[in-house]
Amino acid sequence: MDINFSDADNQFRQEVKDYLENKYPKHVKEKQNNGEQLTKQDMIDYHKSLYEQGWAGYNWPVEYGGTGWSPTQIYIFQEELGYANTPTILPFGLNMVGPVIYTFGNEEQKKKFLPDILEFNTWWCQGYSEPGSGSDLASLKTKAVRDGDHYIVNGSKTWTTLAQNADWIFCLVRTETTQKKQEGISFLLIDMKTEGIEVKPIITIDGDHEVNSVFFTDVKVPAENLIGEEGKGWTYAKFLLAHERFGIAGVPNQKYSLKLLKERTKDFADDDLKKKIADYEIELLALEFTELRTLAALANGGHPGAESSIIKIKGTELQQRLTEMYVEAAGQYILPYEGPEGFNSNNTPASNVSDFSSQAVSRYLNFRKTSIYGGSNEIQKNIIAKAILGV
Amino acid sequence: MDINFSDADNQFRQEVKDYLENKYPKHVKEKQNNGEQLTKQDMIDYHKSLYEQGWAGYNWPVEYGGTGWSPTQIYIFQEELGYANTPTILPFGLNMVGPVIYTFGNEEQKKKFLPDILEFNTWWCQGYSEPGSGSDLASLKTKAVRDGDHYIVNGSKTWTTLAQNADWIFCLVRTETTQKKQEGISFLLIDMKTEGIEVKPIITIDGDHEVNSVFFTDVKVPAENLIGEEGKGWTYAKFLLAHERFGIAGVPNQKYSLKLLKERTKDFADDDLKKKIADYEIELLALEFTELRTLAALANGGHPGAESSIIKIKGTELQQRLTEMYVEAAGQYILPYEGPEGFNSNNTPASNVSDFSSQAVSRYLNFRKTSIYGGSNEIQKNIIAKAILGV
Amino acid sequence: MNLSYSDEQNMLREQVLKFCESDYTFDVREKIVESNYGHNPETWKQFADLGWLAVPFSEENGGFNFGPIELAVIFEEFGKALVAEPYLANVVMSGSVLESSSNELAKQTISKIIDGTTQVSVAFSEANNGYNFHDIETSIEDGKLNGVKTVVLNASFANSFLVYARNGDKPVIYLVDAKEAGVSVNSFSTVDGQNCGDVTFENVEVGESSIISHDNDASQAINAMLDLANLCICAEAVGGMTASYLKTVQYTKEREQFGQPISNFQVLQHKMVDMFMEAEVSKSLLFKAMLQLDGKDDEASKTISGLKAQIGKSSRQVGQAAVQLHGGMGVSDEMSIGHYLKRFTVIDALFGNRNYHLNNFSNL
Amino acid sequence: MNLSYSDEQNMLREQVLKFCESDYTFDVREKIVESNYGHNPETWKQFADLGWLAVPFSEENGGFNFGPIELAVIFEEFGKALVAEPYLANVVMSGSVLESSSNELAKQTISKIIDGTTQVSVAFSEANNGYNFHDIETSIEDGKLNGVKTVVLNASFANSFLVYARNGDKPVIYLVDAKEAGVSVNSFSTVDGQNCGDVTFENVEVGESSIISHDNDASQAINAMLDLANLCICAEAVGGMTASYLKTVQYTKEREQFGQPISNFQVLQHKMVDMFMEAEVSKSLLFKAMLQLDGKDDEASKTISGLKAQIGKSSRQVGQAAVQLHGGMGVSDEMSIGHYLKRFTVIDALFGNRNYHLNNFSNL
Repeated sequence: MDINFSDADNQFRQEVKDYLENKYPKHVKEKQNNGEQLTKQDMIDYHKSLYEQGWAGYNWPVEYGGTGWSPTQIYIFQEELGYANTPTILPFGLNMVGPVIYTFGNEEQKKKFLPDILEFNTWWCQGYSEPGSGSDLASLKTKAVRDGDHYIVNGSKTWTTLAQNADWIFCLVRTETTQKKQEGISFLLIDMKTEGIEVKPIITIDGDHEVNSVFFTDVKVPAENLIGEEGKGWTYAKFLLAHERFGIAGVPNQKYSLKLLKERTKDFADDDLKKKIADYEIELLALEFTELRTLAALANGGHPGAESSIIKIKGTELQQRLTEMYVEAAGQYILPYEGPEGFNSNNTPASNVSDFSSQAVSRYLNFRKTSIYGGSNEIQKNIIAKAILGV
Repeated sequence: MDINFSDADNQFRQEVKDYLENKYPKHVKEKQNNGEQLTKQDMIDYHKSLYEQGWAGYNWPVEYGGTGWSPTQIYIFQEELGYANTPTILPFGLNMVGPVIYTFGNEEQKKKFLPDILEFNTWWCQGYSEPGSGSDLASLKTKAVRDGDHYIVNGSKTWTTLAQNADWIFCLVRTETTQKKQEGISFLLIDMKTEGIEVKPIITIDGDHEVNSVFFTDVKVPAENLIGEEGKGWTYAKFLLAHERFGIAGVPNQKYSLKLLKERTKDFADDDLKKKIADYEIELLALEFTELRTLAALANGGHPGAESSIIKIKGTELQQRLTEMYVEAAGQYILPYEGPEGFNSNNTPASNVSDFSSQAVSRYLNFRKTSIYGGSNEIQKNIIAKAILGV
Repeated sequence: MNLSYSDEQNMLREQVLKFCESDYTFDVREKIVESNYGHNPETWKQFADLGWLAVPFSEENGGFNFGPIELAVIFEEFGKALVAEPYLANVVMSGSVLESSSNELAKQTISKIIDGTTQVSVAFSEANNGYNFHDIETSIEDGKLNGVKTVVLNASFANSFLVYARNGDKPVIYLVDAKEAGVSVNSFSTVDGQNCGDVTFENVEVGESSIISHDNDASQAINAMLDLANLCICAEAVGGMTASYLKTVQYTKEREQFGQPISNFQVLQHKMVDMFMEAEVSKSLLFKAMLQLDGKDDEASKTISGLKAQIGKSSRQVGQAAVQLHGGMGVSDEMSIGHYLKRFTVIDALFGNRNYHLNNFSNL
Repeated sequence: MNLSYSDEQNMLREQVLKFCESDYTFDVREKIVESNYGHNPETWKQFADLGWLAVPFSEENGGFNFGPIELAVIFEEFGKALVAEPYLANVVMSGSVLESSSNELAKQTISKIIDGTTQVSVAFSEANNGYNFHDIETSIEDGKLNGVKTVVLNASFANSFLVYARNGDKPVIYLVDAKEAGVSVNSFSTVDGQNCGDVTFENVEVGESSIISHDNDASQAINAMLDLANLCICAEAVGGMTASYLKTVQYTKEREQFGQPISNFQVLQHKMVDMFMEAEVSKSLLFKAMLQLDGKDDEASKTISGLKAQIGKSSRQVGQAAVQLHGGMGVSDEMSIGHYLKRFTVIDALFGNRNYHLNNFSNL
């Protein structure tokens, strides 16, 4: 047992730093560091730069075009990216549908979808939640009826993140009405350009448009887009959820935000916020090592299971605490607010903390979602209670 | 609406102060102020001094020998006693069985028991909990079988506070096995000197002997000691529990302890504990006004119901927080510990905070019980959820 | 000691409640917020007609001579309905400063506030003083006022400003017309749908006649205004917390998951009990504070700091729990529930946040 | 980076676990605690025979040259079984100070600790220095030692003391025999069933030959001892938290109320999940701290402060919840569950409490 990095690890870290110095798109870097919102093209440019580096599949096996990195390498990669304040790598293709396809998909599907996911030629979104089924995901009602070599899909999905940008959506659909609601669910890939799909924005309390409702009316989906067996979708969904929860904590990004917060508050006269920050930082270190312990167990042949629920709960709680501390640091300067995109340059408040403050409250409000989505934290606790404590 | 005391109120306050100055037993006062444990006789002396003052029934109606005071007077009375660090008035007779007897008992019972309760000629204890029935009080199993003009009682009670001092115990007993467990429960008064009763001490984690197990083997109880109707005991029990919860917060005692803590910590360099104290004090003021609001509602003809659950929960949480702050203030000097009675004068630690520290940890451990007894705080929340929120 | 509302106070509450239910539904409110920074001239006219703009002013000044208790009653109901109108800025804050003055200009201004023909904001905060509102740089020299005031509430609609400034090292409050040469207003929507602004004074000519208050009276007026304003927004938060837990209870009874209303789940029940308790104990402390302020108790300021600190904690907990229990709907802009959380966040940030007032309470 | 225990470390854990399960049940433990301040000479002999008293010492000194990882393994198991033997005072604390010295007296003392024939306590704390352990008044003048040390762990059984003192303004550590003229020990049982004492030195004659460490080395030795001791008691707390949540889960499965095991109640389930999570994240931080200390990382001290602060919070929460979920049984002395809470409380109070280490972490 030791905590030291090998020479090879250190060399690898240098490679990541080189990428960040030379290949990470300059325009993305600039916007990120100014706290500006990125466009769709910015996100594509960033992901493609990772692909060109050969790192898009940083947590994929080599045989599907992944890096095959060790947990230590993944840790270093994520840490350096976090310190450099890069955008979050979009999970929908790389961490969600990708692993499902290479684990449960057939050869044609692997060939058809995986390369485009890695190269970021396709932007994916997730069709899980429905208006009537939030935490009780398995109660979903969107129907797919087999009709020759197609499925006809009717229903709606909600809270679909960035559906407005997406080329494809992976959906849980009901192909059969069964006694047990978890049966009769199938996992379907749907081209967003198909006729009958409508995307409507949902504005969140921070004023942002990130999530959407997606409506399906007689949408014709080729049967070849069914993943695995019909009626086994719940198995794949659970596999995916465990993977999704795993990356959700965003420790490296939190470290970066923490650094900014410390700089902002270092001259504050009152010790109270400093103590809160220390308390938060300690918990963040604990979370980081919880992730590392889980990664180590994975490398020894384990699978991300209920343990990832801890990371989801603690990770989102810490993210939310961080945003609260930002709001506290901003004080009354959270009031002037022109929306999540911030102020335009012709009209900024006199207070020199305005950008910080406006973004602080925007993130605070936006991050309330983190304890709700991906299976609410209450649901995660139910999972731990059942799977680990056996009660 | 106003917060001011009338001239009559102020005069009343002066009367209470006079009692505390002149009639409150000196030996009790001295021990209290030195943090020494009181003997049984000390407690009797104290209660009798209140009786002699005419104040034993401070919250009883005049017709049963009570004072008939207004909520404001009760508030002033309790406040002054708290500031003077008097012992807690034992609730078992005055706040528990007394109100049950004068509300549900017959004339003979009122005549037989009430005067001795007021005069503190009888020390009462409470026979509610059983080894198998804690939060689920109605599942109690202690049986009382009618045999002519007697009941024969068999079973056991537990967590019986100060049973070792008690002359009488009021018990919930099962007189019938019914479909609905709340039915078939009766409320019985039992003389502790009756043959077949055995009291065994339970030592708590602070090393103290305050609670007991009480065993009943063929205990013969005159049927005239049944309160109200056979099988209606649950109604009386609920009435009593609401009354019990009401006095449980101990705001005036907490104010006194707070004052001591502030004195102890006033030279502490670190602000952290001071902030914790401020936060606690604010909550205590809020609790005090919650009690006052409830008292005002009572005075307008209401009954202590689910609202008293708030006071129980918040009151015990605050008591526990207070003991935690004492422990924090004591630092490593909580270690030397000779038990709840403290150090004997020949053998005290060199640290000048030893008495404070030893009592701090003793109270911290002892007060863990407050969120458990009288219906655990989880049960209180169930009550509020059902009775007030209607879920 | 008497903890019951008077008949008059109960009637006032009924009146505000009825208005909010009939004329200020959430839909109406959203339109006002989206189109006009939270202010609707017609609504304001209704306020004037109902006499609400006269509430805290002395009879001598044409008011009803109501005190902190009546204001708390109004704000509690406003909090339930998320009322965004600039009542705090005009009637409470400017009102408090003007009422403390005996000069004629103050009296004239009050009468125009009462009839709804003018709006006035107190410009006291500055960019670099944190919550130390007496530490100001705006100053008068040779009859010219210079300085920048920040987070001036309702700056978009204010016809004039009560400007807290220094004359040498002595505090003074001027009434300055928004159209005066040298006054410029840069206003923003606020995160909770109202408006505030930076107000810059550049060589603005002010005379003796525009002095509302000076020396010790001026700083006392600011302190008294802060106490009253804090009390009012705390009452508003209490109303918002009450609405939040009631709406959440209602929602969980209707929302089904796993084949039953989610209100059946014990964890959610206990969370709602916590919300209820936080609302109740906050309300208790509000009672204490408003009664002390009403009775001019020496400890009133301390209690208000305690109340503000408590509200900062309780309302955050209640607001966050309400959003959480509403699930995705909780973060959706079209539901009212998330707007309570936003308002709670602003309330904590205004006039000293929880940490500031915890310190205050500890040191007073 | 490698986060797996070695085979040797796993074997050590197995050995300690097996001993605790067979020879150190809660009943046995309670007898030792009640009769002899937590120390049983026979148990101590077993420790010696098992080689545990040699664990952290260098091979040169007859030890196994094990580091923080192995000590953490031992203490985690000790924590589960509530082991009260003075292993911390003798092997870890005195061991750490003695091992840092190259002098002959230190080496001789180590060999007697290893074979179990002597017990040594570090006497460093004083009544008025809070947790500022370097702020000491005990001093040497003209070859005579004077001062009072407080909360000296295992003072009842210590045959000698490592006394942290000042020589002028220079720190020095002496080894002083408990029987030396002028040494008096006033010992007490501790709240968690062990013992500690005040040790008074009154004109105790000490020579150059009894110096274990001096100047910078002495203060460094105290710091290193505190880091290691804090790590060990944190590992102990992690073991105690693990035992607490496991026992609580077990108890709630067996305890029936309202016609079902109370483990069915969602609120209790979530509370147990919280306990589990606190134990797990604490364990994660323990990993980081022990690996950094093992690797002599510059940040090790900071991480240990972070760990101690985290443990102070987590173990209190876990200990209190365990008692609460056990109901009345939780506060009963005859059940083990309340004893974990007591030990957690002592662990937080030792060598700097949560607040102290939170400050430390913030400032390091």
